[in-house]
Amino acid sequence: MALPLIVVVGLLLSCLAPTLGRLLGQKVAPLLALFPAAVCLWLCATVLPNLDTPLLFEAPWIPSLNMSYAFHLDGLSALFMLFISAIGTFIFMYAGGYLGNHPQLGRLFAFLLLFFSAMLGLVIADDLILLFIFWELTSISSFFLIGFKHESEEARRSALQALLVTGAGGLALLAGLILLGDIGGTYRVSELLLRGDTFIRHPLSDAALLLILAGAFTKSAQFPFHFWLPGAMVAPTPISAFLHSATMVKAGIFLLARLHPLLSDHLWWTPLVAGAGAITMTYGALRSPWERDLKTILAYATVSVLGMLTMLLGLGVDKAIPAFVAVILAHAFYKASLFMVAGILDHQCGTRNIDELRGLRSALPITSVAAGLAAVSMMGIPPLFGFIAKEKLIEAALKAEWYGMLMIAAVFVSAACLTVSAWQVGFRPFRGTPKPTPKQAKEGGPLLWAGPLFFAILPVPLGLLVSFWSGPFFSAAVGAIQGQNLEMTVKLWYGFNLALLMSFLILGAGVGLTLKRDKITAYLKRTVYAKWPAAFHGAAVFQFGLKQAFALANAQTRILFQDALRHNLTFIMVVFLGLGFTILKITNVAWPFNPVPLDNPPLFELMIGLVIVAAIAAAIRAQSMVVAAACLGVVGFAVSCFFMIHGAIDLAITQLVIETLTVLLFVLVVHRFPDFNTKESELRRRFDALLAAASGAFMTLLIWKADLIQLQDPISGYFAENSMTKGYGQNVVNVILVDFRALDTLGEIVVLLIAALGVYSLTRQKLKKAKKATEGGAA
Amino acid sequence: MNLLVLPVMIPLITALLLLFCQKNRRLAQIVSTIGAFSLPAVGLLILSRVHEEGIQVIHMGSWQAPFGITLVADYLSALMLSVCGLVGAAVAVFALKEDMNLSREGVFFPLLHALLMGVNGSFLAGDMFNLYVWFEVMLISSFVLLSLGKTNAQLLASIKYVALNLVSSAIFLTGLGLLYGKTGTLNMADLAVQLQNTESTVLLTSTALFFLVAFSIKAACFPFFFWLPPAYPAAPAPIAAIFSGLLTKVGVYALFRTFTLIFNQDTAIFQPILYWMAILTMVTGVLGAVAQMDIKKILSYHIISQIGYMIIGLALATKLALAGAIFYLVHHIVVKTNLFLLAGAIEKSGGTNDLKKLGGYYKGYPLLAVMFLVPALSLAGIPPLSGFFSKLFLIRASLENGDMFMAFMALAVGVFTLISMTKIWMEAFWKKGVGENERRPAKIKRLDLTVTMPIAVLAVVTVVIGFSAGHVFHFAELAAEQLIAPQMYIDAVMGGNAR
Amino acid sequence: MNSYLIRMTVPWLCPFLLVMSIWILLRGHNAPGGGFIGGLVAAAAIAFWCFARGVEDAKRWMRVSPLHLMIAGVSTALISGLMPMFAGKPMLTALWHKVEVPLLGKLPLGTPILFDIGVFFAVVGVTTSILFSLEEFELWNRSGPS
Amino acid sequence: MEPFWAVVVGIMFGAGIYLMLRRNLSKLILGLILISNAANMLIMTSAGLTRDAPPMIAAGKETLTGTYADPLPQALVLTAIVIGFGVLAYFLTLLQGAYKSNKSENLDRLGGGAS
Amino acid sequence: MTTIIESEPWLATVALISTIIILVSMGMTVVHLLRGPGLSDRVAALDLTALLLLGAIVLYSLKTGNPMFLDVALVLALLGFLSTIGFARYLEERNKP
Repeated sequence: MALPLIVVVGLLLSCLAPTLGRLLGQKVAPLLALFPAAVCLWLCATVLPNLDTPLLFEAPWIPSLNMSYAFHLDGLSALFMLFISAIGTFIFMYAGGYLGNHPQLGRLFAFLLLFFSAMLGLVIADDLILLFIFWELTSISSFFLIGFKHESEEARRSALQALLVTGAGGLALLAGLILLGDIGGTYRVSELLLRGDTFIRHPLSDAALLLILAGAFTKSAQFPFHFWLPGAMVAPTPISAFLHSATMVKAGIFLLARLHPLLSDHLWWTPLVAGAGAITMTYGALRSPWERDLKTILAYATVSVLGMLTMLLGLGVDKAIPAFVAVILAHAFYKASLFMVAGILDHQCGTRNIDELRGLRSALPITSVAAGLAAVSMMGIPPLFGFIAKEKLIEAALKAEWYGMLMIAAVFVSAACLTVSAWQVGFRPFRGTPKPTPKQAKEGGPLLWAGPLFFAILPVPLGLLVSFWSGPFFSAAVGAIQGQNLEMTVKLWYGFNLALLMSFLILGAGVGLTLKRDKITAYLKRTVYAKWPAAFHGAAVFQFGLKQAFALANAQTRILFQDALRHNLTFIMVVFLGLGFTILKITNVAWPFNPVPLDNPPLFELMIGLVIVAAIAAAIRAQSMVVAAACLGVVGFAVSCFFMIHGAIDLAITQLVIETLTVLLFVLVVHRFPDFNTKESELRRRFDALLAAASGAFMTLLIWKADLIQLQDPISGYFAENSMTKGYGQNVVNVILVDFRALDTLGEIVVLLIAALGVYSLTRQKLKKAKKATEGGAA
Repeated sequence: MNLLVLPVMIPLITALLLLFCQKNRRLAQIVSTIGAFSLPAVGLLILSRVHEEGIQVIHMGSWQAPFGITLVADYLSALMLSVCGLVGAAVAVFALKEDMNLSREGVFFPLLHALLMGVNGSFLAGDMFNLYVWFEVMLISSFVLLSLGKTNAQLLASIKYVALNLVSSAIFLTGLGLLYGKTGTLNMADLAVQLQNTESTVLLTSTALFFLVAFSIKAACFPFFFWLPPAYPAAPAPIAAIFSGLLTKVGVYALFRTFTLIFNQDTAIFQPILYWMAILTMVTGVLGAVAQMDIKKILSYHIISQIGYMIIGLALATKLALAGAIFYLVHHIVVKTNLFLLAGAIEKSGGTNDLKKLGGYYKGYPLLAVMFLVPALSLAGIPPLSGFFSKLFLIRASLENGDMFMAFMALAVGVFTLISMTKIWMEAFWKKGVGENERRPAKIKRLDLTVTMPIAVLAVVTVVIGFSAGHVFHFAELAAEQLIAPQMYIDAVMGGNAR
Repeated sequence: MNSYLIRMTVPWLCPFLLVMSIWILLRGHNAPGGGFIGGLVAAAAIAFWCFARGVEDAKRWMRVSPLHLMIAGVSTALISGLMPMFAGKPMLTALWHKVEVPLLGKLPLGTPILFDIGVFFAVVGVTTSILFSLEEFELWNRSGPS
Repeated sequence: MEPFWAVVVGIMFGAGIYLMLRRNLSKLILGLILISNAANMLIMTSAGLTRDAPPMIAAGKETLTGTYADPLPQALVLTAIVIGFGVLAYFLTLLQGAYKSNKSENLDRLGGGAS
Repeated sequence: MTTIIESEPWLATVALISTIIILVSMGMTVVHLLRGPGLSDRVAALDLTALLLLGAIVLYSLKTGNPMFLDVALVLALLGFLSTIGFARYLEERNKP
């Protein structure tokens, strides 16, 4: 019960947040931070000690579609939940300090809480569709959070970009999940994971895998979908720190980890996942250190680590999964801390450009400590937890079977570059002689520095005491990812081995790069960045694609949705007739027709028919409206005669009166219209004539053949029998109208009533307007 | 038994009463509101009756089934009645403050109720010609409603609308004539029986084409949708709202009814037609929407696109697909009406629907922003709102059919829907205010409770549909079951006295 | 119209036509005719008057506003349809009652007759209303500024 | 005689569609009127034509006997004619208004500005 | 049931002659209607068409022996006049300056 409750409470709080924000101002931050704190404490107190028995919850939802409200908390969920709620607690407080009394603070918290609950829901969902719902909720809340400074166009553009990339990926994911559910025959994740064999053999498994990977890669900013992430840095720093480095971007990673037991045996898993991960890792690391904006540096570093995590999941070696768990934890803590530091610098100094930030150690002492510690963890220097993560990573890379040397090289380069990034963010702004900044720098309140400090210090005990706490925790998490029960512990010190050597080599390379960083930057600016092919800027490609889509839409609308009514009509008729003749062709109407005997020389009928045809011809050729109207009158009279001789006397009379009234009204209205004969092109006229002939032929054909089919006696026999006995009327037509089918007649007079009302109101409207105009003109 | 008459008769009586008390505005408003609110109540009553006792039938004038006119309510009809009643009530409230502007002759409310009468009648009709009559009631009311107001654009749009709908009516009538000529009956259930037993479907297929085209014009499917984009944006807000919610849906309903009940033999021919119609409708509609810069125009093109989604249900014709389409129908009526009401609300407070001239609503009018978000995100298919589930069901249905292409198109169209919804959001809400609103965003004109209340209620309904998707889907499934197995319907109507 | 002849004929012709229309209405259940035809003939009579002597004159002659006439007509038809509901029968079920009429003997009178009368008035009201509206508009068109 | 009438009705449909595809508003209406007339005739024709036998029960008889024209299509057509008249009258008014405001009956210029 | 034409043979001859006359007139009237030249000619021709049609209906009624067709003739008589007046009004207005 606790599992859905957490999510629901979070959502409720999210609804309340705007009001609370308005009432309490800045104080809302620590108040709302109690929620993630409570979640974190609950987790530590009750869940972590009993990780070997997963928590379950299930309630019916849509049974016929196998959908249920199922939640499931195992080691993997616990891992994610732990750092989400821990970071959440401090981010909430930090956001209060960062934004102060911003008028939209309440709304920010609404979206933050929405995101937080969705993220928790995502990691504990045990139903594929439920999982997807939370997935999309994180995307949409990210959209609103990136667009927090919504009056700047850049923010709006980045928000849309992030939403579209993750949203499109999300839809692919949805298709993938549905396929997965259909293949596995269940939508319960925990049951599905046991059916890896059926999955691999299923013909649709390739499609499912690709779709799921598309979703995961877009969400986790894997190359080539990474570009939205640096763009998302326009958001206020608490948001970037929480969503775009520590938690949301890991949703894709989580998904891969969650489905790892099911998907990892697939033939394409390793090449796709490890490959994409390695490329992303290297790319991010290569981009990161040379940027000038603190947040951009961190963003590319995040991209790199996300690639690293993906690669670890894809490698398919035993050592990779513990490395994955270690890296994800280490990264969450140091990156959150560094991001918050970047935010403090921005907030207190007014700039994020590292060239303008110098010697801030004395102005911001606490921040500098936090930054330094976090950077050390990021560099992977013992005994911090970052060191353990890096060592595990190297171990896994050393074990990689798949393009082993390439993987090691990638890890080496990335880790070295990340060392530089860590230096640039964690040390550089605080060293040297102070430089004046746009704002006079001074330490902010505890709301600001508590978070970074906490997360900077945390890796120290985590690293030192790793062998004490890691046993059950790592066993549960790694076991959940690998889909088996296992026992393992992590130690700080494994003795001198290859991994340790590598680790130090990397550190050395990092130091070397750090020393030469300015030269490299200058070189890169001159060469690579200047000539960077446009296709490598994902954002540019994305914007280009978007523009093309708009152009396509415009062109389509211009061509298809013509203003002129007759073009529309032509299109409709062409399609209609096309379908009609196709159907006739398919159903093989027998040609030629059976000759029909002409009984009883129908002189009168022939005459009526000829009059109709002649009058129509005259109407088409008529040069003036009155002639056309008169011809119409003749057609009407002739039709009336047609009705009369075929026994429809009521009908004939009605037709006469109505036709006369129609013609009179027609003349009344139309006689003012000028230019009866607008010029038309010959081609157009011929085409229309052809169309008209085709439709006429189609109708003729149908009626002619319809005459030959009579499935049963018409129901009129009943009317003939009962109209006198039960309806007390000799005129069967009238009895049908007022008794058998009186509802039709009622509807019909309602139509008439409305038409008359319409005519009345329309003419009255015009008359009044005109009157007003003349009065206005007079006055 | 007479319960089934009420959805038709209550609007008619209300309309007549309103015409009687034209002079007394206050009284007219009260009568109209009471009339409008009784409709959803009756709808739900019928739904519960259908749930308890099965398909409801009334033989008008006590004339037995194939001979007289029958009104029938199955799950689909009852669902549609309830939702349309709800939407109608919301619009009736929304228009309370505006009816004076719409027509000084006091015909707005009577026409609104006449429209509802036609719509409800179409849902209940168990007789093809009766369906035609209800269509005409609905159409003529919509014609008149569309031209209420003052603008010239409205008149011009009306011409196209009326002309194309008259063509559709003529096609419908022609089809009816051919159908009667062949079967000698008009009752839908009886038609179904006749056509089930016949082997000579050769020409019935071509007759079915007439109905397909006629209803597709009403439903605004590809390529019969030309009347829609000019007509809806030109209409005043409440009218556009009620149109968007109801008119095209009646066409969709009619397609569902006829092609599951009567013309269900020629699947080999009509399934591919419907399939491509669905896809092209979705795609062309959404591309049209992307190209627009006016809220109402965007929404209008979206209607087309979403009709395509509903047709998917019919094209796939599995139980899940039909249920998904019905769910979509319900969701779409609520959401689309709400969005048009919102467009009206924005127009009222900002004076325009042009996105280039709007802005600053997020800052200046957060309440409206929240109320916009719910239906807009729902339309774009963001979970856990109703739109997500409707898309989910349809995509699941197409994937279960092994139809990757359809699923892909549905998803891709979803992305474009998202683009155009966020466009409205970003331009009208996030962007800085334009002109006066830029300096004083908090001074954006506030709206009356009669305007915001219906929007809020419909937004809540959207949320409720989303959160109780299971229950709503259950009903959609029951409705789909009845559509899949028309024998139930036939038995209920014919009552065992099949000829 | 300027023709004196026509202007003077119409007041004689039209009442006759109205009487005829009512006759057509009432016999409609048993012979060609009925509410629609009767109503249309009556409307034609009024159209005569309107064409010959102008809208205003026709309105005066009619005394009742066509709008009221059509609303009353639809209401009558509706009421005749609703009556059986109070007898617990489906709507629009015909209720018949044989009435002794002095000269004609026993005549069946029933709700369908009432329904037909409603149709008659509705048709008369609608047709004349449309005619009058368009005529007035046209008159204004002719006189007023373009 | 149905084939003969089938041809006539076909011609009416064709002519109606041809007229509707012209540029003039007045021709659009002419076309619509023709098409609705054609549809009405089609209903009668397709249901089967019977000459000179109105469905009237002779005085003193209980039921219709012998051959008689099918009364149901007649009732349908009657309804359709009347409905068509109402709608057409409204349409005419609409056109009058549109013409009045725009001074043009060229359909291509009366687009409504969809896009 | 025998129609009056069958019982009275001379009537058949009269009917035949009348039919021919009406047919010929009808043809001439239609030509008049189409060729004009003036509008008033056409309106007169329309009026005449209605009258001829009326005659034809009466003859038809005679031929079939069904008096119900006379109802149609009655209404046609009325309406022919109405439409003539309607057109005439238009002509009148048109001839005004």
